[in-house]
Amino acid sequence: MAHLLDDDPRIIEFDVRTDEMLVNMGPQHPSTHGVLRLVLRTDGEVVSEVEPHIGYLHRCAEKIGENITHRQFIPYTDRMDYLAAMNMNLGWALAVEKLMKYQVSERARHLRVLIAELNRIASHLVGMGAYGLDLGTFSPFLYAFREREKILDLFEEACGARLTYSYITVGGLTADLPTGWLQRCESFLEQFEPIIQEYHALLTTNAIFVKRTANIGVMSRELAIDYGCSGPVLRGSGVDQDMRRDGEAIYTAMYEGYAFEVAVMKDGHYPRDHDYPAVPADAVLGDCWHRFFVRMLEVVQSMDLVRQAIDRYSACKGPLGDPVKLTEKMPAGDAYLETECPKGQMGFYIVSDGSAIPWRARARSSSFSNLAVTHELCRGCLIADVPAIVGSLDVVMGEIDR
Amino acid sequence: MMPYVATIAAALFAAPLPLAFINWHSFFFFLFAAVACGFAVAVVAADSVVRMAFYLVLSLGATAGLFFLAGAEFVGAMQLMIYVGGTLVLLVFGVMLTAQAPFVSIKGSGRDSVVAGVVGVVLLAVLLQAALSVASWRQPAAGIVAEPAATPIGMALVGVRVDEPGVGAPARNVRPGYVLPFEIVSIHLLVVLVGAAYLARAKRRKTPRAIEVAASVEPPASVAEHAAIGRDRSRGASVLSGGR
Amino acid sequence: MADFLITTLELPAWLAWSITAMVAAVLILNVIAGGALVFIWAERKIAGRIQDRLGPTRTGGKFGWLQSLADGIKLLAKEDLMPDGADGMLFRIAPYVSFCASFCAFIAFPFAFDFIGQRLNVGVFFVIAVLGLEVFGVILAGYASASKWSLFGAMREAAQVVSYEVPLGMCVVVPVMLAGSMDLVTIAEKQGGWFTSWFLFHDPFTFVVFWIYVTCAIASVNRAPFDLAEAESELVAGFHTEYSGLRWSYFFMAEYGSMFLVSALAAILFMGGWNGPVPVASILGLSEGTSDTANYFVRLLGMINLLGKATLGVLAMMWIRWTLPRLRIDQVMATCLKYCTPLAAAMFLGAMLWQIALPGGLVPGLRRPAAEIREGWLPGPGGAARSVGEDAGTVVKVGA
Amino acid sequence: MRGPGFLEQLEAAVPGAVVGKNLEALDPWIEVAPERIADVCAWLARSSPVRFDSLQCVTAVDWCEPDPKKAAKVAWQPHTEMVYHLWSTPARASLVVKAKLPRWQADVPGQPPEIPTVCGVWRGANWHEREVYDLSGVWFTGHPDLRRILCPEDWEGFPLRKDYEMPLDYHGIRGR
Repeated sequence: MAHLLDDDPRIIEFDVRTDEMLVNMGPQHPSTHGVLRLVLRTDGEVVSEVEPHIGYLHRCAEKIGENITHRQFIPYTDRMDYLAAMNMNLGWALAVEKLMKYQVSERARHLRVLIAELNRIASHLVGMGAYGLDLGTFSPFLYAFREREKILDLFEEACGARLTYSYITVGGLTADLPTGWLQRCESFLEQFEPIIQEYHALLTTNAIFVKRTANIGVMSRELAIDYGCSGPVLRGSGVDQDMRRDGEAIYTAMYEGYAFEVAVMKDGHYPRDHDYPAVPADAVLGDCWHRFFVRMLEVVQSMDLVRQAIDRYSACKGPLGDPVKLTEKMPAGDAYLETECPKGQMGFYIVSDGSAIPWRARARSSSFSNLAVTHELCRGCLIADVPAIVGSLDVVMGEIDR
Repeated sequence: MMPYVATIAAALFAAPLPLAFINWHSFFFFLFAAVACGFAVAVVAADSVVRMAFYLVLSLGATAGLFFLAGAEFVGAMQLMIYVGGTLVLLVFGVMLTAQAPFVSIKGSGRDSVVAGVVGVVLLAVLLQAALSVASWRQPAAGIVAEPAATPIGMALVGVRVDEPGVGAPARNVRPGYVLPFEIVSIHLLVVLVGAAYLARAKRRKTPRAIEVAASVEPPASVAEHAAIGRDRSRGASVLSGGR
Repeated sequence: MADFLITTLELPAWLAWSITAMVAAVLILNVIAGGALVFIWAERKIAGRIQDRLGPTRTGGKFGWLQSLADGIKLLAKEDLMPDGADGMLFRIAPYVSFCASFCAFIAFPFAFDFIGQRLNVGVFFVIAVLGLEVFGVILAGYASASKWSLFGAMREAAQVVSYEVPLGMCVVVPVMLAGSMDLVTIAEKQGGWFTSWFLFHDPFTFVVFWIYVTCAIASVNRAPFDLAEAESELVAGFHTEYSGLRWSYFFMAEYGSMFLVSALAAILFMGGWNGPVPVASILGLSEGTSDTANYFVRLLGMINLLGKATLGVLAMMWIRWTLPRLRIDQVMATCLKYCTPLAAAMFLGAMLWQIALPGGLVPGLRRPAAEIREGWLPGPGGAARSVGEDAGTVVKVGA
Repeated sequence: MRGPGFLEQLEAAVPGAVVGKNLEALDPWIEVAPERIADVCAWLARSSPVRFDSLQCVTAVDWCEPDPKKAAKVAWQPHTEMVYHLWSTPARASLVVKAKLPRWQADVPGQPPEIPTVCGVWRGANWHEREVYDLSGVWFTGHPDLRRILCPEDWEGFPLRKDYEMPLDYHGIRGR
């Protein structure tokens, strides 16, 4: 197939033309992540054009945001990226605190880092499991969910919910951690460490997995930046950008004193790559394999952050401090803040006219921009590659359609 | 119902062949013959192309049954593998690819069927006459070779005829095996394959449509020109944004 | 059995023969049906164990024995719907074609020395030929369901199975060459005694051919990682998207039937059929021909042995299915054309050269003297070639 | 704010485009004349010393008070405000560009206001602008494929506008 696309990958024209078929993949297709419809123009097995159709899960949360107060909007942010609801709450809370110039207590800050990173691990586990499902292997999905259940149990003890928590809110958190929670969290981390090698053996170094993902859906740096992609999708193309380090002052202040390296390939190798499987020979920077590998590295990175957060959280003795009043007035003006969510940079833009109800609540979704690249990546690939590429982008429809 | 019929048919023939039992054997002979001819007629009569192909599969399958019945297991298996398993799979494959709307049902006009009928009858008459004229076929079935073996055929293919011992030393048979015809046929098939591959190769060249589609995605140089394109675009574009 | 009916019950001969045939057919049908039932349950249990969960535990007792029954009832109860655009006749007949093809192969299949439907001299060739017919059911199903996705599935399946028959045929030729005959019973008999006499360990080339055979068998039976036809992540469910209820179960049965067939074939061709790793029968002193019951008992032992190996093969296929992801269609084709076929050809050449150099095989000691020629195909002093295969062991000395 | 002479260089490169700025706000922003937005963005993305190579978010804020009582007390005139959030990957800096648009084109209700598209500058803007058109009703001239992205293709009205009335039914489904 390669010789056909040698000079210009964009032009795919066979003289022997079976008729071009317009094929629908989704919205009820088992492989896509939720209700996403891809209209493929295929010529035999080769896909010449992909057009994603979204909007099936559109609830217009932004319109609702203009009729309720800032703290009442928190449950709506849970339902945007329902796999990483804590990070969504954190993003909205920080945006409102930036507008109010509100400073949370030291204890709340460390607890927020602890919970957000734990939720990142859970989200990446789902991403990894679902990606295995897209490529046809069922078992990793169950291994991933077995570990994620343990994290959800921890969250359930902390805030009572397993998926849509509304735990982190404007001005701090709704409640402090129960006693013994930290020990249970540490024991989870201990037994989770060796299991990561299991995932690598199951997927990352699996010859068939490498054959299905290496050098497929290659996205160059410029394309990723031009489309506004972010998170593991951007870092998979070698762009060294992580909002926890390069973001706004109020967000990076949260990660003050935490030592972590951004999981991106710098001049040929990943940070601390001695104890991870080597990059396979035919994997090109920016392909599906690298995006997947960056997520696996971020799981380990988040585990270190959680350990550091546990130590700092138990060290500081101050009160947790309770969140702002429900009808606390927001100063007039606008504020935009992007936080590093597992899927990418999730931005919240609030315009306030001085009352407790925002005049305009805008949510910029990372998966929205990540998905926009699909038609560039899927041009000229095979039908079996489309779920592989869309799976590697790890999109969540709740966040895209809002 | 169908699987039970097939299993009984297959198993009945599977029971060891008693020599003495003529009418049981001929019962099966008539069954297979009827299936073969019946579906052959069905191939001609069917209108949907894919059904034609399927009836062909059944009729050739029945012919394979006839070979097994006659004790020629090797040829029967060969028929199953080459004809039914190979040629007809490609035939159905080809039919499936082209069986889009225009070709699905091919109905000849009245005149064609008349001509075809005449030619068919003439051919049938010639065949019958030739078959009946062969002396050794006329007496009733003398009996089936008790232990049909594939090995003589195999050895013959390699060039050593073991079934008819020639004159001269036992170790050297004078009757030539089938090596030469076998090689000729394989070379012939090779040439046919290469030809087919050459014809079906994908000739790749740039056509205007592809270039125009690619160009319009490039950001246009000046903003003004860009504005002109957008202004007159119709509001409701087609499902797949091909309306560029 | 037929003679028993004729002599004791004085039934007319043709009735006796048809009853015998009926019994044979029902026996073979039940082997597949029984096998499918066991494998459905085994697949769920193994998948469970591999995925760190229990698998069915409630239906019928602690180990979920009746899970297959529950599935069967569910399938029977499901409504047999047919898409309106579908081609009625073909849609209905496709599952039966697929099932008959995978079932017919069991006619020529020996479960023990004499437990065989019809002893064909071209046993292996017949089985390979019939295995190729199963693809018809799938193609017709794909076409008749009148949906783009099943058409894709059918085309992929046809391309894959037809192209994998080539290396499969080549791998099967090597044991046939070692045994000198295509008759499955002879092939199995040649591997009597300890496991060292298995063709698997006959020479290094055959060992490699065994693994190529396993790959091609998995591909030609459409099990993961080659299960392109029903790749649920891309093609929803491939060719049997539109099927439900009993029709769907026929496809399911056909798949398990051919899976069992292919692994049983591997057992016979490479792993000595009913001659176990340890020659239990001869150890217990029950050699052939001493008495009827001894004969029967030896063959029963042999059958259990063969069924055990075949089940091991099927379990291995299930194990592979639940661990490996799926290959893409062009990678599947590439493995077939670029790797399996040339490798199989090279190993075939190697095995043949080995055969000439060391006819006794890797462990010469345990086998009969090397100088004999198998089968009396070169005419001995007394006229035409003697019958082949009946008395498996007879051998004609060269120039005797 | 973004290096010493940044604003001066911008005004020199695109004369008359910048009509307002507020560098002391939480997110310092500059206001640009709507018809020059594409030129400003092209300069910012391609030839500015701090290269804003990534468009993070495009938003349309509908400044309009539907009920008359409050409308009287409000300080601003009804208008639609376009807000572009840019991000510079090399300099890791952000910038906000705003533009004021009339609520309706030539004040004819139902005719969405027009602003040149920035798809030529960043291809990522394609979907963002489609969403703003779909929800807030702003027509981006020169957009290669301006269709609704979140709402169904034949949906009437622009949901995020303050004076938007939810339709009573849509293809037989009761709206309210």
